[in-house]
Amino acid sequence: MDELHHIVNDVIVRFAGDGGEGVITTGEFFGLALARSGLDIFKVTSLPAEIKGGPAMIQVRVGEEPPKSQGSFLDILVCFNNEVYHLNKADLKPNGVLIYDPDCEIDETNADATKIEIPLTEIAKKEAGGALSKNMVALGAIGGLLDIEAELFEPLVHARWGKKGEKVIGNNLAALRLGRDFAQNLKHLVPFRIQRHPHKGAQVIQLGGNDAIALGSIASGLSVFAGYPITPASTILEKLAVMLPSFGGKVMQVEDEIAALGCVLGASYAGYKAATSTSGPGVSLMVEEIGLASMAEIPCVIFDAQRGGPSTGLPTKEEQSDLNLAIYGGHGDSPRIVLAPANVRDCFDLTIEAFNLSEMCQMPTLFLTDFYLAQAAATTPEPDLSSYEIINRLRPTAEDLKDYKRFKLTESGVSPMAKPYDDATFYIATGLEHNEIGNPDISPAAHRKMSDKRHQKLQTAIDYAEKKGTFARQYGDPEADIAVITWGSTEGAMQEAIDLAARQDLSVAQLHLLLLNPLPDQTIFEFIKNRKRIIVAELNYTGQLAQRLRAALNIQVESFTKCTGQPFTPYELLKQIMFYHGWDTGQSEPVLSQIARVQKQRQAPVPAPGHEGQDAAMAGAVAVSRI
Amino acid sequence: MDELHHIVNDVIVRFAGDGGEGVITTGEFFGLALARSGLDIFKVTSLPAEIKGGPAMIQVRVGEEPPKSQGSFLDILVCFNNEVYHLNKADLKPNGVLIYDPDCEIDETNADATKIEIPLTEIAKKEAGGALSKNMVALGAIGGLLDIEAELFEPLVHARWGKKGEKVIGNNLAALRLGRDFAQNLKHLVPFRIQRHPHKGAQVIQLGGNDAIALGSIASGLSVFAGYPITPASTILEKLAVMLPSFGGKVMQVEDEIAALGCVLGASYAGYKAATSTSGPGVSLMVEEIGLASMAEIPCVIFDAQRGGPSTGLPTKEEQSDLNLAIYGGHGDSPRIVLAPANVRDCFDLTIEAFNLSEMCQMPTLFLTDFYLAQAAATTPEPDLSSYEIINRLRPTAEDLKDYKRFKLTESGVSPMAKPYDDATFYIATGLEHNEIGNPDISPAAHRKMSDKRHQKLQTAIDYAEKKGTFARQYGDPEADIAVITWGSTEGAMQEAIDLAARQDLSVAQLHLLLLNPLPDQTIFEFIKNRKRIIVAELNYTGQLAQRLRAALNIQVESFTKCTGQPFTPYELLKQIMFYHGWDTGQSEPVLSQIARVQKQRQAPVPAPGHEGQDAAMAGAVAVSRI
Amino acid sequence: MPFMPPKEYKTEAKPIWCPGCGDFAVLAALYQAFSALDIDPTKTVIVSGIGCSSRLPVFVKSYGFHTVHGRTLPVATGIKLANPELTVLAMGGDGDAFAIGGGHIPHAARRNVDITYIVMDNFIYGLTKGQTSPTTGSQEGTGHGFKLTPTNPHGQWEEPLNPLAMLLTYGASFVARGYSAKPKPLAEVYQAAIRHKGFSFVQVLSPCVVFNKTYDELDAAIIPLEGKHDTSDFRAAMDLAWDTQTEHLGIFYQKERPTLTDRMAAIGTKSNPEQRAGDLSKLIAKYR
Amino acid sequence: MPFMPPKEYKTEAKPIWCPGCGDFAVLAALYQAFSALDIDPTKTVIVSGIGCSSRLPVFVKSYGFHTVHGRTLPVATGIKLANPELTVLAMGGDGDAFAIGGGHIPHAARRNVDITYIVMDNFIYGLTKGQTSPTTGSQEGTGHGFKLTPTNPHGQWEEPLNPLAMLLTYGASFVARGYSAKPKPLAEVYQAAIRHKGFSFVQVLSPCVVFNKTYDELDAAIIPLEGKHDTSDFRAAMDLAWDTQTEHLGIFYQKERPTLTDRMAAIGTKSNPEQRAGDLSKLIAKYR
Ligand SMILES: Cc1ncc(C[n+]2csc(CCOP(=O)(O)OP(=O)(O)O)c2C)c(N)n1
Ligand SMILES: Cc1ncc(C[n+]2csc(CCOP(=O)(O)OP(=O)(O)O)c2C)c(N)n1
Ligand code: SF4
Ligand code: SF4
Ligand SMILES: [Mg+2]
Ligand SMILES: [Mg+2]
Repeated sequence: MDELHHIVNDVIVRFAGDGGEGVITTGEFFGLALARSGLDIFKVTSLPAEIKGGPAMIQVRVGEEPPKSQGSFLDILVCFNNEVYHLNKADLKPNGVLIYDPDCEIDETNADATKIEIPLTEIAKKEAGGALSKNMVALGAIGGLLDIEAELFEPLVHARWGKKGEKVIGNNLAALRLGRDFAQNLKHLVPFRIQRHPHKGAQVIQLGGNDAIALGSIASGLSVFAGYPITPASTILEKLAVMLPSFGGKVMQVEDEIAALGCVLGASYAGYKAATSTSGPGVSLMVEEIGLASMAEIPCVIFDAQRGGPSTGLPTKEEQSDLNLAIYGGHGDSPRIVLAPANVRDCFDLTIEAFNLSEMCQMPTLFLTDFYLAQAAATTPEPDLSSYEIINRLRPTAEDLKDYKRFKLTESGVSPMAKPYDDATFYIATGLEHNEIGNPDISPAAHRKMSDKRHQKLQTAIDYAEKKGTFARQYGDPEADIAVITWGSTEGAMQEAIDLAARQDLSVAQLHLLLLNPLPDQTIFEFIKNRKRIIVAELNYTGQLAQRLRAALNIQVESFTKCTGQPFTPYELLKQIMFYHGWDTGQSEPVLSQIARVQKQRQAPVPAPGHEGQDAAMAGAVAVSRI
Repeated sequence: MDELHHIVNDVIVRFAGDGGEGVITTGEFFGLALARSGLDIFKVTSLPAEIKGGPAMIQVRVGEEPPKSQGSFLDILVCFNNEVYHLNKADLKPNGVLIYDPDCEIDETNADATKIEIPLTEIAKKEAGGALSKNMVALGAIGGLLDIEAELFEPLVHARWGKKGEKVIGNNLAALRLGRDFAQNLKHLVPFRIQRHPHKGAQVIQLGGNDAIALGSIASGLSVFAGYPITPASTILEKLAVMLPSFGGKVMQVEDEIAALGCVLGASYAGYKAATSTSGPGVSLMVEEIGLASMAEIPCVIFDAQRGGPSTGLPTKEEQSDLNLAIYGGHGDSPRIVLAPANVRDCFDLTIEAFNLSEMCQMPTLFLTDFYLAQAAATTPEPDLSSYEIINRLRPTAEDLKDYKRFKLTESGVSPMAKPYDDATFYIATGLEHNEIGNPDISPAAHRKMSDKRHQKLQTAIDYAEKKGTFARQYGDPEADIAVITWGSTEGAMQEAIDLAARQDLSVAQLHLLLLNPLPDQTIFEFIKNRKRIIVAELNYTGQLAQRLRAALNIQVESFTKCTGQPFTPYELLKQIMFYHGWDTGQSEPVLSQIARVQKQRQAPVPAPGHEGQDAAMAGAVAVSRI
Repeated sequence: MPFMPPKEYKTEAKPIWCPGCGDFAVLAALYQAFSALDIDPTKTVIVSGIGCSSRLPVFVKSYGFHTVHGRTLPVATGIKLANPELTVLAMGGDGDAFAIGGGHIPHAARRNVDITYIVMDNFIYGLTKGQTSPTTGSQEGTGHGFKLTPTNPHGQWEEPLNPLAMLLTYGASFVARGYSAKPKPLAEVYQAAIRHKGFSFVQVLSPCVVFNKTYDELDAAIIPLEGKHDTSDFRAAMDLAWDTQTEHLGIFYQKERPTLTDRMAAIGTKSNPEQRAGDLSKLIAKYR
Repeated sequence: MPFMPPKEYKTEAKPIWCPGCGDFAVLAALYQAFSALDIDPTKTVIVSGIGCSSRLPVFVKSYGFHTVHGRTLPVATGIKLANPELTVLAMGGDGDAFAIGGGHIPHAARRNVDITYIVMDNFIYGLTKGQTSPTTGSQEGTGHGFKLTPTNPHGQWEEPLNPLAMLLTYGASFVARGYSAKPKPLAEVYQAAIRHKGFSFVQVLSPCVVFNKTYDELDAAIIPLEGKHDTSDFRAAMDLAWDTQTEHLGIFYQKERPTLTDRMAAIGTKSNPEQRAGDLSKLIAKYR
């Protein structure tokens, strides 16, 4: 490694090109190579509107510690063509490194950047079998520029194109080499190298959020999965369709989301763990059956990969705006569990808890992942499967079966659930109010007692969560006057913002909630004690978690939201923290809609292009419309 | 009129019998006769589970002033058979009047009551053409006992059975007369007579809640109504099916609730006022399309006749538990208007406002009526149709059409909506995020600006409501330390409770909200200023309005709920008021579910049979299951 | 379980149906069929939607799931998918089936999921008090029991659907019709339907005596198929279904083809052998 | 509006479809038909659901409503109900129509609501990237473009539906098929469909070149009906629909019968004459 360069530990690289140019593969290989060499990576991608072609990008953040988010600005931007250059140029740090095909007309946005021109297309066409190899030329070049061993990339080519024959492999290997060769003479221009070190102790894997959910479901003992395709949830269904059958499970694409949850409820009634995946529009359609599950006390897990709403909304954009629907979606009072993962690892671990809580409380569980997590991938230690507790529903004992009461009133609210075929009894499950046997009973006493029973199970869930201690996480300065509460994939960006703020001696405490209904109230009351300001930061318009905290806990909190289809960047959260500490950060006046005003809600301004405007530019790059 | 008797001004009479015994007709005629004689009445009915037979009851409250609710205990109970006697006996005042067929085995529950035995069946069978006339014998008898003129009843017989021929009329008239004759000798036993006075100035009509909604819709200019049957909403659809065609409107029963709202959105897109009616399960199914209406800015009115939930729940029981669904039902942030009538008159007046707000704000409006209102009927002054303001949606001007932008950004958030065929332009409505033209646009700026636009319209609604001043009503002592907030059909019972409390010098202020989303925040802030306690009383388990007030306004309020499928009685609300004033009313410990505990919520105990237990007994009488 | 005579399948719950309702006979015939087939209540599930007819599972000794309006088939499919050993029946009314639930039928049929779907067709909505159903007769005389209903007080504007023709078109592998007034053949049709491997559909004409009394009309229209018809002849079955003047009773069509269970079982062999062991650790290791 | 040549019906919005997608031809043929019929964009509404195909209204000068997945027909019905003067088209993909939207089709057809429903059938879910649709071919060889999809990676277990047989069974009064590779006859079928008074259904074979490229297969299977077939013969139309080896192109069936609009108009005369005046005060006075 070249001793003349800074060694850095946190690098953000974005590859931008057309869908047809194979740019995603470049980024995937780049990430995979560095991950296998022992670094942690965090990867986000953005696909175009068009099925073929159209601007796409992949961004890889690399570090010795697992990156907490996608970051704010780019250290390196690699542009395959002029169109994507203009869509992405504003996101590069002023003194960042810009690598580009001569097609790009570089302008003064990047006046202070290190500019490295590499004839990607020309090299590919002339010497590597055609333009298709352009992406490997770029990969070779960046490898050369950063002194990353060629041996890390070559096996990836063999693995990917092994079945396509010698010629394809040859072309791609040639492209890799030629890119590298070309870059050799320019590598002195790049002022840093990535910190590298031998492999960590634990075996590391690289997972996408939806992979993690699929694997976590299998680990939980999932038996039946029924679903209907929808962006960004489809790959959960698709991965399980490939994998689950070999574990004895069944996966079926059905005619719509109503049928999907119907199948799931049937399978669960039959005594088998069952789940479905969808996005907001699908959850909206499932609302009646969620109420049935709540009333008839049938466990089930619904994975909701949230996207921008309302309605068809922004199918390929980030938003955390299905919380209201998850908690309140249903006529009548129909209790359910709501969980939200913050990162790819949670997508595995918390999926197991989703099944646990659902089985334990015999209640529907909604699992709110989101577009960001669905398309992100990250390194994480290989899970030790023996370390997970797997909870199964309560079944009747021989004693219970003597005078079996499916809906027996108990202290925890949970009663034994018989399994058809295996348990030699029978009972009726119904969406009507019922007595302990299960027969319809709409008397005042029955309704009151059964309502109590159903809601009592929420306390059972809280007890479990508080005991386990893994359903809320704290960060930052525990003594800080200013406290923020987050949920979902916002956690990491906020943690980074807190770290950045700490460097300026601005202290903030963070409480991150993974269990959103019922709320772990003791933890929250403990956390908010003696704070001067409590702010809930989230990605939706009306401040849904802020509202929920007020509603359920009768407490007062402030709301800070962003609703542009983009995730928070650490940088904009830092600005907000500075603002709370009394700094003038030039924040534009928040738009005051009625609800916003009443809530004293603060909204992140629409980002303007420029160096603070990563979002605007990403938006360009990711103006896609898969729905 | 007999001078030996007290003249009373507020009498509650219940007729209990089997569905097949025509008991409902007895009550209807009784109410109608007194209404036509110039009194105000309030009527509730309860039908049996079985289509034929099974215990039914009708309760008529009569007074010089419009009764505010069904009341707490009965002054007179008329029992047609032994089964219904036992179901209803506990609701009679200790010193009330019990009128019964000899079939009834009267027990000591009614030891202190005035007991009047009348051989209803025998008279009918022997002298009035058969048992079918029993109900008219009862009517004649009560007329005789209370000195109500026979001439008030006879026209009703002619009107009802006029087409059935002489014989039927003859039998029924005979039954009326025979009942009256039999009662003549016993009338001294009834210690009171009903205050009677000449007809009031304004013409009075007697309306059911669902009639009023149907008529209000016609008054609003409804053009297309599509629905799917469901208790207790079906009669809205059915009444409109009869009436609307003659006003040039179209009514269609469609294949399900999703199709119903789909049709409504289509009709409204086409430029015509459109609405649907359903109950909780139907609203649950409509959630996705409600989001579409919110996103594509399409006016529509959804009447939700709430019933006990969750799921199929308690189809023939009272509950106010669809508020969460109405406000929050939908993925993403999808603003909508939510209104709730308190009484039959509101069902007319507020229906007009439902259309007004929906058209004005180009937004879906949910109108939360309930089982209680759906089956209740009451007298009300005939509405002066010319006094209502009817608002139609904003249409593009010739100027607008030159460069037509369907979703033009404006200060109020409202933009002109073109009408196909009539407006010589075209545009696309879509559930995708869009630009001002309507074309799909999922850029950050578009999403932010359009979200602002959609939410800004809520402020427009608030401005209208605050200006009009009819969307919230106050009652009781404006200076009271203790304040209650109510919604829906709970208003009247609370007003009565406040009047009762005032007699004991216990003062309470009441704010009743008709507009539940957006909240008329200034009115609420003004009302809660300087109170010691603010309690939200409502008929659901989790305190949905209490939660909403906290959530949206960042204020702290207490919650008092009842969730037994029964309405509040003035008496139990009085007890609660006494409790708030520090009296020990022997309230049983409220059950503390997690949510209840965290909310410091107080629940009305399950009523026990006995004189405080009107509900338990009514429950018996009304254990029905139409779904 | 020891052999149970028909009446032992009765539960304590008393049917809420009106005296004379066709559904009583539908239920009695089911007890008969269950007894004849020696159905084990602990290994059987009856799924229903919402309606007078959908109350049926409450009155039968067996596992039961009284779901929500129109979702009978998805739930029944999920049960069979989870445990193919279970005997699964789905039951409901004409509204539950062909109005709100109509979107699920084609898919249950083409999947050939091995359940028995019994639709109690009374050409009306009973439970909600007499509104129009998708099989209510039309003014033009198609279907049964034309009447002005509370939701069509001035006239009907829809042609009734033809359930049997629909089910045949969707690919149902067993299609039959019964009549509540003929309980013996009805019980026999049930037996054949439950025995059939694959999706079996039985339309039972089961009059609502309160809102659409069609006994006379039906009595005049029925003709039992008995032996006269080749149940493997799809085209002939279609012709019988389109003979809307006559209500043919019996099995219209029956054909064995792979069921959903069969096909799902078959794919086990197609999955990646190294995954077949079901070793999750190995699968996870692929993500290294 | 003055006469508009086909290309004037084009909007500025550029189709997001992949090069070669069948939907381009479907769109072009629609421009042709609109022009030929002198369609007035200000008096026409195109309703669609969600899918690649459902983006179509964005590209046509006319009123348009891009609704949610599967709700095309209810919305289109509502529009026609509200204003029978409007020309109403409904369009969508095979998933939008026969999966999530399948429950609405029987009712639109039996109601004979006067709209034109065009389903762009590519035997796959395009927009969500290649999952199985209700018309995806089966292993056994029924239907077109059998393939292992992302959601059926090990095998298909459902027989594809037969859209034309279904629509005929439901009582659609106009049933036809077109093919995107034959744009001229397609435009003619459109014209006939739009002109038809009543519910007209057109299945357009419109291949997805990315996820289910079926051009070759279809080219080999098509036979135009041209003149050889009596479109008033229901049974013959059924037989053609059941000939699953061949993709007959053209009008299968056409029959005039009262439309929803006709029947609704007729009841005006049946309502109570004293109400007919539409005098609300009089109506309210009845509640005295
Ligand atoms: C989502 C929903 N919509 C409507 C209803 C009201 N509802 C209950 S049963 C029923 C129809 C009953 O007709 P059918 O299925 O033919 O059964 P029947 O009573 O005639 O046996 C309706 C509309 C409901 N329970 N849920
Ligand atoms: C309620 C709902 N479920 C799922 C989706 C996702 N989705 C969008 S289009 C589509 C299917 C597209 O297939 P098709 O209708 O055949 O149209 P094509 O793209 O093939 O033209 C699906 C499942 C959605 N938008 N809404
Ligand atoms: S209403 Fe009709 S279908 Fe329902 S129980 Fe009575 S007779 Fe049977
Ligand atoms: S994915 Fe298929 S259906 Fe969609 S635009 Fe591309 S070719 Fe057409
Ligand atoms: Mg029926
Ligand atoms: Mg398709």
